[in-house]
Amino acid sequence: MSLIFSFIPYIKRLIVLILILFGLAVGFILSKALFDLSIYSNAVFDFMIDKSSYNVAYFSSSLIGALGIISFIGLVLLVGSWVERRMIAKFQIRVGPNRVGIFGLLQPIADAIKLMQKEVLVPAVADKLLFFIAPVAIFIPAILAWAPIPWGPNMTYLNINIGILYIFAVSSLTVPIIFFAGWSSMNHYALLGSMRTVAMMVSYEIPISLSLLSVVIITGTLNLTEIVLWQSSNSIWLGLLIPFSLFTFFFSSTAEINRTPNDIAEAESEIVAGYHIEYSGMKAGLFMAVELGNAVLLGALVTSLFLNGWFLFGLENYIPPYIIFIAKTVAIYIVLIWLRATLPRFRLDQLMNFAWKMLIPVSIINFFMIAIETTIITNLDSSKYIIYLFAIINIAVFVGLIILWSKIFKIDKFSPEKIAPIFAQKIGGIKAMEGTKSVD
Amino acid sequence: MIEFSTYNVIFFSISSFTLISAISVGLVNSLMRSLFFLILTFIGVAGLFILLSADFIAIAQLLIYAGSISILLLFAVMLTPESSTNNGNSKYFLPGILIGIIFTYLMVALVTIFQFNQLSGIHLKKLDFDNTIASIGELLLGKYIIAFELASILLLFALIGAISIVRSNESDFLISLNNKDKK
Amino acid sequence: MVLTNLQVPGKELSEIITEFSSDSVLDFSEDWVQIDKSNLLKILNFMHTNSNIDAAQLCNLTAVDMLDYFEVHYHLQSLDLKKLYSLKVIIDRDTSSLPSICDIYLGANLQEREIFDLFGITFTNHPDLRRIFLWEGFAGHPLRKDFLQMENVTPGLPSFPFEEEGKQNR
Amino acid sequence: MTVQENYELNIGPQHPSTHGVFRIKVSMNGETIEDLDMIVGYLHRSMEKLSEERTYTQNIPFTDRADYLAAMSNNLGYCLAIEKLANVIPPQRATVLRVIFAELQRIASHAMANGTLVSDAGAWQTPLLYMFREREKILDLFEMTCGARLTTNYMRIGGVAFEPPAEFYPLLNDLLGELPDKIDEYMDLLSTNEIFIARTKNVGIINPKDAINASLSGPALRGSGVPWDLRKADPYCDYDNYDFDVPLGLIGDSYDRFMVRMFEVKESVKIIKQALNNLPLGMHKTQIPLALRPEPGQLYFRTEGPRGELGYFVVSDGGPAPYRLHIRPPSLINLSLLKQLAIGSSLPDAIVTLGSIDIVVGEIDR
Repeated sequence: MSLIFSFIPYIKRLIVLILILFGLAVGFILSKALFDLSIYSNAVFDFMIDKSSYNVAYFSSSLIGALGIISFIGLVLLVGSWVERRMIAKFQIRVGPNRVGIFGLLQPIADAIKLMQKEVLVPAVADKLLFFIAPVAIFIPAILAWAPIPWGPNMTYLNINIGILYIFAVSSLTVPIIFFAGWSSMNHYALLGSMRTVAMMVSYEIPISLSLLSVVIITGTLNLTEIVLWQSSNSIWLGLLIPFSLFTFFFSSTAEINRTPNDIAEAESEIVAGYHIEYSGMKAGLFMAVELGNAVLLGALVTSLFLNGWFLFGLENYIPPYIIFIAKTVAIYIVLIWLRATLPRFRLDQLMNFAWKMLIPVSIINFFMIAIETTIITNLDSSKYIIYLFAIINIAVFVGLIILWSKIFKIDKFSPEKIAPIFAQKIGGIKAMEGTKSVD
Repeated sequence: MIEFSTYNVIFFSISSFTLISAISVGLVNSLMRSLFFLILTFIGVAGLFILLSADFIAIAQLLIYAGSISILLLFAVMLTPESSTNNGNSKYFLPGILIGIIFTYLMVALVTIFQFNQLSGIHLKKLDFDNTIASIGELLLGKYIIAFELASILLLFALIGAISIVRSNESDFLISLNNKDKK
Repeated sequence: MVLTNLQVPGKELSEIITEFSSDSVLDFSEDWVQIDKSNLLKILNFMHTNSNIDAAQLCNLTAVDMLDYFEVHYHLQSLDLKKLYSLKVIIDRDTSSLPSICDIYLGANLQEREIFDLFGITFTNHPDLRRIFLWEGFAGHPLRKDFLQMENVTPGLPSFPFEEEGKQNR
Repeated sequence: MTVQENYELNIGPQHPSTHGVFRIKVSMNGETIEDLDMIVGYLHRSMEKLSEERTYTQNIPFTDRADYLAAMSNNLGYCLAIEKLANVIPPQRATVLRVIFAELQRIASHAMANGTLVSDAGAWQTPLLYMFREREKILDLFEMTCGARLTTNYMRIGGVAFEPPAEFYPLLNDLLGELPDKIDEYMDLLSTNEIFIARTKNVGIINPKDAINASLSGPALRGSGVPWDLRKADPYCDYDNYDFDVPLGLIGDSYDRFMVRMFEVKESVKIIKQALNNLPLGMHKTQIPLALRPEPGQLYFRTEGPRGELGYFVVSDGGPAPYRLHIRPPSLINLSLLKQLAIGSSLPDAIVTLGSIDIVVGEIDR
């Protein structure tokens, strides 16, 4: 009898195991049927074009794709905050949300219901129109930017030739919206937060565009699908070929989407919440949701630009490619959570210095190197091994440039012995200090 | 008579959106709000470009005007004293109206003089650029290379000029500081 | 009668001070020295600068209401010599003003503000003499012994501080 | 013509980084602080006035509530002051127990201080919760001994209130065994973290002369490199019998104050180990008269609290209640230099400086 009771703590884990096995089995059965989701949209299109005009068919089939993407974003917003809170709880030696539903999975829904029930306070001096519009409008670029993401071989919703430019243009619309959110609150904290956001976003768009330029020049296209296909045809991940671009893009994007260590726009210990300090209830919830959605969007972008999209060493032939894509995206998201749980925050001037004095010049050098390499690659017939060589060269140059820059700006690593406290030999004031002082 | 097609519905909704926001730019009292409507106008214009199958220009419009120029204007407004107060009683009201009338006249004249049939979206679509951005790139770095290079040199000079203006002020400032220290 | 380890006996300290300024020590006991109010700044400056006394730090500054008069206690310490000096100044209840020692000891700033707030002793030449714990306009000074017997004053908050009449809703 | 206007920002009374109801009104030019005004008193309970109406023993709970993060140290300082005034000599066992609890409280308080400092620097609560892991164990020990975690009310005039239970000692030994490793873990996480160093190094530098002149004490003074610790300079509770070192900062910046606290925790562990080895048998409390009436007189008695010189100025008129009881609040007096430090620095730096000084609002306002 006691044997049975001793198993009780493990029942939860057993359930998880069973669920995972069950999911795998169902996934295996469904993977054939759900291998390529685009066929369903095409089927709708074929069905509708018989019944009605081209426009109606086009509209209804594209609606299905859009609904698919929006429902994925909705799922991300529901599960993402749970994942983040549970993960951070694990980092912080606590349990995390575990009361609502099994493993607290329903916690985001409970949060949303609580936020919706809360009274939405509007400051008396606020600019009511802009204050109302900002949290709604900030959702638009966050959702629009998902359109050209390539989920699988035929699963790009908006397969346009200017995919990167499109994402870049749409996401740049966030800046004025955040500014309006901060300005219309008529709160000094909010204004400070929005000014910080604008200053940082304006600065960090340059390294982002330089790093994306390296990607574009080496692949010769702005189309995200073709970038993914270029990586698989040359059998290298761009993240390995141009590591500095990956680093620049990732780091700068954390600044753009206000994630630690660059979350100075809403630094809770300094300016409390930054631009959305005056928002309450679901309006604040919308800002938080967009922040979370942007983090996952960053994961998707890094995946398709640098991590070879839906390809994973031939595994994409056996399991649905979009599953691989989502897995990679979630991996990047988890890296973001890891950073958030670990690192303190930079100061504004440190971040600005880093962008202008380190990232931009090094990105330009990196860009020129990649331009030279691209000309060599395009003029050679068998470019496969030369690309591997370039990957090694690029990594070496990446490390070398960082060392060079730290020498130029005299950033020497603080050695722990040099900054550890000393111990007093004698107790007293200034006179006793002279006895113990052994540094500088 | 305008035919009722999907294209026209979309065109008229986007253009009315653009027009309404453009008119609101002048009508609202708060400078910030007019800036907000200006951004909406930029976005509407980008939509019109998309209808003209000019996707690159549409994106450039979004990127440069809605994304960047608007930030520049935001800073300009932030540096303007009393930016949030009533701007309806501006002394530039009459000149503004006059200039507006002149521009309206010019626009109407342009529209009536030119034959826009060949330049509308459907006709452009028939030309069928398979890859706009590639064609634009080839044109810029082929046929119009001199214009492109001249533009880039102009921008470079503008950049250097801006930096040098700032630097010269700063050096004056530093010199005055040094003199102060010497005294 | 009660001396802590480091405390300099009052007699010794009074001799040192008398040597510097003959008529400023008014009284002394085993553990404190009462000095003249008018010579306070001079004596503290001397104690601060003199290397044999080396009163580098002001530990504690507080006041006591003795019903007829106020006592203000200065506890100075020397870190190098490991000594604690206890000085005392007696001031009138009515005029109740003292020169501020902020120029000599930076740390006196907040403590003098506290005494001003809770006892109503004004410190002349203090850079920023305002109430610190209680709001401007609080009636009376709570650490005075007669605080609760004040006329026309009921302890407690009549209304929220800074709240103006009829301006509750902006 | 350019018009330059500073704008005002109210940091607090409700702000994550003021560690309580404490308000700083800053006048800012962009991100730079041009002027600063501290506004305290939101938590003012006038303990000093209240204590004049209560007997000496009844005043002990007030001291818990002054510095609610270091209740044991406050109890100890008050009880020692009254014992000195009333000539009560506590038994030897009580003295050693007091040392153990005061040092445990110092560890808990420093853990809280450093954790919140790192939170102020922007780490999303992870270091804070790591620090809390050890603090929780210490508070459990407190709870086991005296039933309360924060407001312990453990020390008595003439000893301590309760004998620790039997299961206290093995748990304490476990804690002492693992604490140095845990501190090394924090050091790995933080003291060599580039971002943390960038945020705290050279921020809020207090030079030693200013520190002494502005009456700073505790880790804020030692962070500036001034070797001053009342446990060594003016030993109470037989601290001169224990072997421990006084860590000193190098240049007096926020990082030094952080590191001084870290190393002080290690020293406290050493002290507790020695105290446990020398814990004598006997009574934990002497009998004192119910209505303690010390002879008329006055006394300024200070101990080294976690935040600095915790002094009690007691005036007795021979009655059962103190005629005047003044608590010297190290938190308040350590703030003397905040204005000079903050003006000219940026807002994040000022926040880190404030965090490194480590204030407790309950003690500031009393």
